[in-house]
Amino acid sequence: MNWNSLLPLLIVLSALVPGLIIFCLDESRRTLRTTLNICGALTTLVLIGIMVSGVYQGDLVETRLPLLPDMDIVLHADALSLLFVSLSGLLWLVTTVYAIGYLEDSPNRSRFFGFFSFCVSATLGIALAGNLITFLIFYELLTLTTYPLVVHRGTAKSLRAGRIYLLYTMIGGALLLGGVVWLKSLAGALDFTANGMLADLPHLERGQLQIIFALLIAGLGVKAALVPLHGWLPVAMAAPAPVSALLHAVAVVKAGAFGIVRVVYDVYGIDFARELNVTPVLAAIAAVTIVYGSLRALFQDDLKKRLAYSTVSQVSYIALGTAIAGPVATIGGIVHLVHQGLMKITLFFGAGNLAETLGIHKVSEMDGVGRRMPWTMVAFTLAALGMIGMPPVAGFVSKWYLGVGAMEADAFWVILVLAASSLLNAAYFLPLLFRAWFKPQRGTWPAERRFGAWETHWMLLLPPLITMLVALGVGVFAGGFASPLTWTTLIAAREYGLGALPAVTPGLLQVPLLWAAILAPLLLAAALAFPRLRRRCWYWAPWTALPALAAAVWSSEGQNLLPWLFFGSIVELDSVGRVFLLLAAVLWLTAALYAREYLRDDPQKERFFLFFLLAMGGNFGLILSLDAFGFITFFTLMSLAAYGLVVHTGTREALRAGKTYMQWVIIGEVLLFAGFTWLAYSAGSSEIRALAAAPHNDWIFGLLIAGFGIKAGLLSMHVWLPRAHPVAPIPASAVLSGVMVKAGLLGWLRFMSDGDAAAATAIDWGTVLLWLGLGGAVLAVLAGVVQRNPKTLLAYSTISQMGIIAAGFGAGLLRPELWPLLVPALLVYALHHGLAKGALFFSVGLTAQLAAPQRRWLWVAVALPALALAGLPFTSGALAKVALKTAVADLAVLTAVLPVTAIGTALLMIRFMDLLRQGVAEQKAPGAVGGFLLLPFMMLLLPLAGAAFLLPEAQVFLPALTVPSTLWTAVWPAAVGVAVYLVCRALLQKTAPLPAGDIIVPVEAALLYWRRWWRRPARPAPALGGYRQLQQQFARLATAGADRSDGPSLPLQVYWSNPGLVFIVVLFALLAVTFS
Amino acid sequence: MTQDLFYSICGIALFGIGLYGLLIPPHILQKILAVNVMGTGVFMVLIATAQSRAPAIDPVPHAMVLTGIVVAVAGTALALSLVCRIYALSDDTEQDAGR
Amino acid sequence: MSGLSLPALLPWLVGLPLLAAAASFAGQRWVAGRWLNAVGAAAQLALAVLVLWLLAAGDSGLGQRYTLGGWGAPLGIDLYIDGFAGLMIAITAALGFVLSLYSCSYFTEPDQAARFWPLWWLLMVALNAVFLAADAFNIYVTLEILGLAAVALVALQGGRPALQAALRYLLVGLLGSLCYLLGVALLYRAYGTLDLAQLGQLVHAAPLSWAALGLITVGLLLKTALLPLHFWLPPAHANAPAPVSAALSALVVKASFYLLARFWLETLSAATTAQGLQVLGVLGAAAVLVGSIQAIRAQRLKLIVAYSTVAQLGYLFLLFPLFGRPSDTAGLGGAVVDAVAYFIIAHACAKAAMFLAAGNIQRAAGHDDISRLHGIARRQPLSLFAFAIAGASLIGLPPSGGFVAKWLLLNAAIDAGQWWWLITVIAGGLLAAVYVFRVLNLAFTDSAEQPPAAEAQPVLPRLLPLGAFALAIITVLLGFNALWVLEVLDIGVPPLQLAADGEAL
Amino acid sequence: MFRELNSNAAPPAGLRIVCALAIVGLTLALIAAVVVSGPAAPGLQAAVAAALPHSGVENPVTAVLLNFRSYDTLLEIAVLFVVAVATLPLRRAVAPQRTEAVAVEPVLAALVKLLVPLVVLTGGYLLWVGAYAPGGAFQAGALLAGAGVLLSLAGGFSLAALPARPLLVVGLVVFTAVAAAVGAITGAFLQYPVAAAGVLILVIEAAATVSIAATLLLLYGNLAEPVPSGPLAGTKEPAS
Repeated sequence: MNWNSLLPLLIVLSALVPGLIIFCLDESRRTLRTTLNICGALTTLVLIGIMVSGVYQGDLVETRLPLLPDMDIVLHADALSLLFVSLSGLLWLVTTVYAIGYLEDSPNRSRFFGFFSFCVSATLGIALAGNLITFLIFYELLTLTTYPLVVHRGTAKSLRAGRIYLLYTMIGGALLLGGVVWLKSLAGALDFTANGMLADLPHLERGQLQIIFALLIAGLGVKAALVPLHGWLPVAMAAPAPVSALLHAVAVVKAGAFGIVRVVYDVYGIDFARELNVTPVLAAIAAVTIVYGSLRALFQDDLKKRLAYSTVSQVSYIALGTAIAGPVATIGGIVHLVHQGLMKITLFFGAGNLAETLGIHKVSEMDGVGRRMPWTMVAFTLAALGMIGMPPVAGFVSKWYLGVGAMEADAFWVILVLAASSLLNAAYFLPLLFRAWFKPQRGTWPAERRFGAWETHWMLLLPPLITMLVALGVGVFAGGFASPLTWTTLIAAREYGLGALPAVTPGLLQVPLLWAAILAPLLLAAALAFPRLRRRCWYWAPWTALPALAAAVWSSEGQNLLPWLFFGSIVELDSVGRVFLLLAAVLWLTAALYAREYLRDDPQKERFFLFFLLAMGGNFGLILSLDAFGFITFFTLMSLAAYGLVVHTGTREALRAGKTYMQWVIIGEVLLFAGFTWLAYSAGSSEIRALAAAPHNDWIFGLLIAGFGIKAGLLSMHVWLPRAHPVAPIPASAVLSGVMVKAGLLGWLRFMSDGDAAAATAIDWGTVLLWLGLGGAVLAVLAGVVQRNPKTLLAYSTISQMGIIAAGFGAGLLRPELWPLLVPALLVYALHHGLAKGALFFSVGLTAQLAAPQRRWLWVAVALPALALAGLPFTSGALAKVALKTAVADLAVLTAVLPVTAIGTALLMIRFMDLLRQGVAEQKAPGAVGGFLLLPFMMLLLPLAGAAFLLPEAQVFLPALTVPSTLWTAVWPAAVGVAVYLVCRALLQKTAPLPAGDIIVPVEAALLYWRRWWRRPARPAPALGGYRQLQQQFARLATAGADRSDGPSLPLQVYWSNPGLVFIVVLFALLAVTFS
Repeated sequence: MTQDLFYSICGIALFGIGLYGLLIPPHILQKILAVNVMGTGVFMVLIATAQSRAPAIDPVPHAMVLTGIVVAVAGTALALSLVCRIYALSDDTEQDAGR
Repeated sequence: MSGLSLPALLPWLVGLPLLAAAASFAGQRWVAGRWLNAVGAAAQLALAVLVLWLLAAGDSGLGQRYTLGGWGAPLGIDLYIDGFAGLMIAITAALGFVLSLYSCSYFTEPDQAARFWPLWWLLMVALNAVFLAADAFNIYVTLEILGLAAVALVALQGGRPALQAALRYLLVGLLGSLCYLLGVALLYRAYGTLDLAQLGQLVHAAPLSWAALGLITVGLLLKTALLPLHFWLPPAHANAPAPVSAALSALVVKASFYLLARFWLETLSAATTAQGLQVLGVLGAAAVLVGSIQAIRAQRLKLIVAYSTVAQLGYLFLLFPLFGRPSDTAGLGGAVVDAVAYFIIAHACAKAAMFLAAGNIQRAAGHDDISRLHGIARRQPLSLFAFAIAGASLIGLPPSGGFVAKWLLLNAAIDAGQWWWLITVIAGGLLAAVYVFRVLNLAFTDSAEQPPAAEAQPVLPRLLPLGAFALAIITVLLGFNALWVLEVLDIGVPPLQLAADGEAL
Repeated sequence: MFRELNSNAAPPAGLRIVCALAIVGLTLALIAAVVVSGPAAPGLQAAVAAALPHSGVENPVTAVLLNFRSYDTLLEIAVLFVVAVATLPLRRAVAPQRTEAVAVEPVLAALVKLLVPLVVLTGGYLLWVGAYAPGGAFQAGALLAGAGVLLSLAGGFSLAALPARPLLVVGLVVFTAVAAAVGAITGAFLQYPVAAAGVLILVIEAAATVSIAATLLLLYGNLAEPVPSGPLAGTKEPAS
């Protein structure tokens, strides 16, 4: 028995032996028990390490013990088993530390830790199983050893949970046994072979194999919590936290999923399974589970139950990944095995900490817990974001691969499922985070316990942090050497017999200044997190924008390639990027300076600057990164951070606006995610230039236009903008309108400006965009004029200007040959609008702040950006309008509408100045501080005037500026605008202002009405008697289930009381799509 | 109808009667007696078989019967002793009246 | 072979315990006499192992025959041993040894011990005699000893329920024996010989053979307590002292099943009908289900274990429908017999461990009513752990012998193409899980009310839980290497016949 | 007296009739089987006759019982031994309540003095004649037991006084010892050397008679003697 054949057995025993010893210890021997536990876990990890290195050198590591004449117990270490073994080993160590802390002084701990190590040895056995019989043996052993853990507390509730758990798992085990015996009698030895061993057995009869497959999957499905068999999971929450963490993240649930992977790949073989057409059924069940699990999680008030249902849905990703036949989807499925484990165990540790230190069990009790236990909640938040699929945490990676894999197997409905589940995940995770961070603490904690300096016992705090860091690291360094992703690609290559991996290219850093620009604000934001540094470093916020400014002005072209970051991140400055970076740098700098003065005495200023800096970092990253993963990561970072700015003031109005903003951000994220995965499949790589060049079909165009349209405030998707911008503090609104909105344009330019890419589309997206843009431009003016609040007016003005830019972009799509002239025009226009809008927002702030005497000559200062925006000659506005006009000269419809928009803008500007004059803007006590606000305002005017002209792109349009005809075309719209305003000024004063967010208001009203109708008291209607009871029963269920507080109830989270109803609707939708 | 056939039939009939006596009547003593009746029934069949070749008697069935009788006695003795002990336990309340 | 010839040892298998019985009965005065019995049991075990080793070492692969008194088959009585019998003797000796050790510290009062040991040895005599028997009438006498000794042991503790159960057991035993005797009488009338091997050749399908087969079957079914005739077993096994009920469930009921198997599949196989085999199978399946359900509903711990015996016996009867060998060959061989034999061994160890554990719990708590046994885990942790492991084997969970047996049975069922037995076996496993875990919950319920005062609890001698735990460990070990056991089982199947019907050894 | 022992009253009439019919049917079937099967097979008398000269006894039944199928007889004695052990405690635990003062009927006393010796004599004769004509250990044992019963009835003799233990076990021990010794000599267990067969059989029969008599007396003593009051001494009453 040489070393290699002994190693797997040693690993399984290294978990078993401490268990046996611990059983014999009596309760008082705490130290001995703890040391035994810890060193047991460590030895296992060391052995796993040795085995991994062994396998890497390619020698066979296998233990074979004879059991019956033609059947023996095989423990074999291949790539797949190594992945699961190392996951189990790591998480066991962490969970042991956590369990020791958690069960500090509870009774019969020897029994607990004894069974705990048995359970892990069973999991290791499952991971290392070399054939189906060994797998079955350890699978049943797992049931036996986890039962005592579930009923550990001995209360009636946990006993009931134990009974139900046993009922399910026993039946599962019996089905599996039946299947395995039947298969063995048909196919003889059941050793796992690379791409399935049933494929090459000729005489097997299909019908039987399908029934056997059904039996096996049903048996495994119980533990993998597929829909009809998932009942035990939420009930098993009665177990103590380390057990539910172990059960959900590592042992039981993963064993089921791992089993499905083994059966589909190593027993049946993926193509044979597809030939038997059993995998589509599995995929359907997995999809149904994903959606159903998320739906049920929506209505759970108990925190651990919500996490349990989330597990039910997340584990089915693995099943879905395996069922969609394709190497990329396999990678997605298997890597999710690791990622979900890491993220979910962090969530459970967090839940356990809340329960143990503050006695919180309900979601409704979680208000303000972020302040009381910051570090635990940070870990919880990151893990939750990972579960939703937000980059850069691990969850995104697996969802990305699943999406691309689905495209590869042209199963479009999978994208629908992924999108739906991401939305639902957001729907049930974000309220938690909102409560923890943004809601004040209500009353005292149910059962608070103090643990000295730290927020909780160090053994309870350390594990979640470790697992969170690993989850983050696995996501961020996904392309890295030892990351699970690379490992899984190795597995998939083995399963599909593909060629070797793409060679890992070395990293090169041509322009380090670019990374400096991105990292400066992020590092300062990180510094803000530490209380001691917080008081001093918010003051340096503005200087973090300097590297970006320097990069925009002086840095040369060049590419920074980091293969180990994300999927191989590329940070590069190209011509388009330079203009955006210049605009962003200037605006962020001035806004930061302005904010420093504006919020000098605001108590929450550190929190504001935290979000401000994160948004700034996100914005710079977004502009500079040229790889899809990086682009989405920074895009999401900017969007989420902006939420913090929107709800900064904390008024009801701000919170409502924030809710709407977050809903639309999430929808935008999901649309972009779908578009990108589709694009990535057709492009074959995640590098943006390749994506841009790849053929775009209708779906891709639609998704990208909508995704970026939400950010750019395109008509029908602009509703959040007029609500969010006004409520934010002045500097934030300036940045929101000036720069963040431009991200949408940047997205369009990056992904869709390639002419021949649009060849494969049936719909003429150019005209769609053109008309949406123009429509937006005109309607926004009408809505803006009637506004009372100047900031809302400016928001509508932004929508109108962005409408014009969108129309311009639409023109480019219509006539690709216009691009060389059109891109510079759009860039100039964007720069001009950004700077002007920023200045206007500052001016609103100034009028409120400045003392009466200084206000007089302020009008001169305010007039300049307003007139520039209106397009008066010799201003940047004129230059921008001329550039756009010359670029789209031969498009009749556009040249006709442009002057109308010019009139509209002029009208808006006059109205704005009139509102300012009436001093309607909110009155702040004019203090001496006003002077310092002036400085950033002045700094903004200079580039507004000069920069527009100095731009290289603008040089080509300069001569056209001085031609008399352009002078006239610039003047008359302004004059007409002024005239129209003077005429109908009286009318405007009287009309009531249109509520912000215009078209969304009726939709929300409809939803509110429908909700009230749904829960109105029952009237005795004999005909509908049955239906009425049913509906009333739903109502009772809803009030009991959903929490009543005014948390940000997303319109999506309409209180349909019975998930079943929704579930059926979704089910039909899915089925319809599948079979269409 | 040879002699041994007749006795065999009688034996089997006795066996049946004993069986009835064992299964139906509730009283324990009747059951024990019935067992003995069944025993004799079987022994009669054996004896009949031994006599089947009239003049030459087959000693083996006889030996079997002898052994059978001893075993039957043993069984009945054990049954009766059990019955006595049960009676002793169940009746100890009004024991003082009796002897 | 070494100087010792195997056949020479066979009579000693019966003679040794007989002498031990006499010695233990005579020598009750000595205080330490009890431990001598343990030594005797060790000697018995050594003898059985030696016999088994010689049997396995024997290259002929055929059963060994020993003529008592030198008179040969029809006249005299022979002793015959093959793989199946050898294994049964080995398991009897092994369990006998462990249970003897257990009994040494279980029966402390001199009077009870005085009566227990001789009866215990006579039980051993009877068991060995049954497994070695090759003569029809001899089987009657051995069955009788077995029955009477068992009844005497059940009645040992003299409680009213125990005595009534013993009486009912005795009556059933006598009825069974008499039916069997009548069957033998009819056979003797029809074929004129009592030796099983010769009967095997002579028997042909005739009304008398069917009558004899029917009577013998009813007789043995009564003793094996198959479903309709099982009413006597639960009270008898539940009220007997722990080591006795362990021996009863593990060995005594198996002996009559062993005989039934010998008659149906070997001696009178010519007279058997396919429908008869199926009926036995169906009764077995019914026994599994009904037994388990009654076990689930039982309130007393030992009653649960007793009903579980009724259920597990049902599995054994699946041997008959699955036994696919043509009826003319002698010797019990083939995959099905391996499975059932392994099941007997696994069940014997597991059930013995369970009864000992139940006995410990009853003695520690003073009663065995489940609803009042809450805090037991703290007082008898090792016993409850043994009960858990044994329960796992009954359910058929992997690390145990039960799993291997269940696996072999399922395999045999599928090979025989009768897949419906598959459902019975799996359903039986699930039902077993219900009543096993119903008991195991005791370990986790922290009794709300105060456990009875310390002094009221008798402190059990160390040996009692250890005995139960030892048997449980044997069950688990059986789960790991089944190869050796299966090889021994194949001895006795004459290779020449095998070659003829192409059966894989 | 024993009616309350079986609480279950007689089963309902319907069941009794059905059961009766079933039993009648079974009996008739057996009878038919026997009738149909015609004459019995020849049986073993020829073999016994052939082997009788070597058995050491003339009476074929005794030859079969004690030589050809001696193993059965050995087990038979074991059966008796089982029952003896099973009913043992009552005798030891019972304090001999019968005091000498009980008046002994004069007629019975005289009869006993006359009969007992005769009975013992006939028992011995029966034992010896077993080798040549029907008789043997069991019949002799029964007679001796009868004598014992007579004595106990007459009151002059208390069964408790009997040295039960050695008497009960002597039959079994002697039989096994002889069998083993013979096995060592002739190579097969229970195979008597032809010459000494008769003597050995007689020795075995004698020992058996003693044991049988003791056992039967014990059984009678157990049933006849007054049953002790209260739970049996020495039996630990598990609270059921």
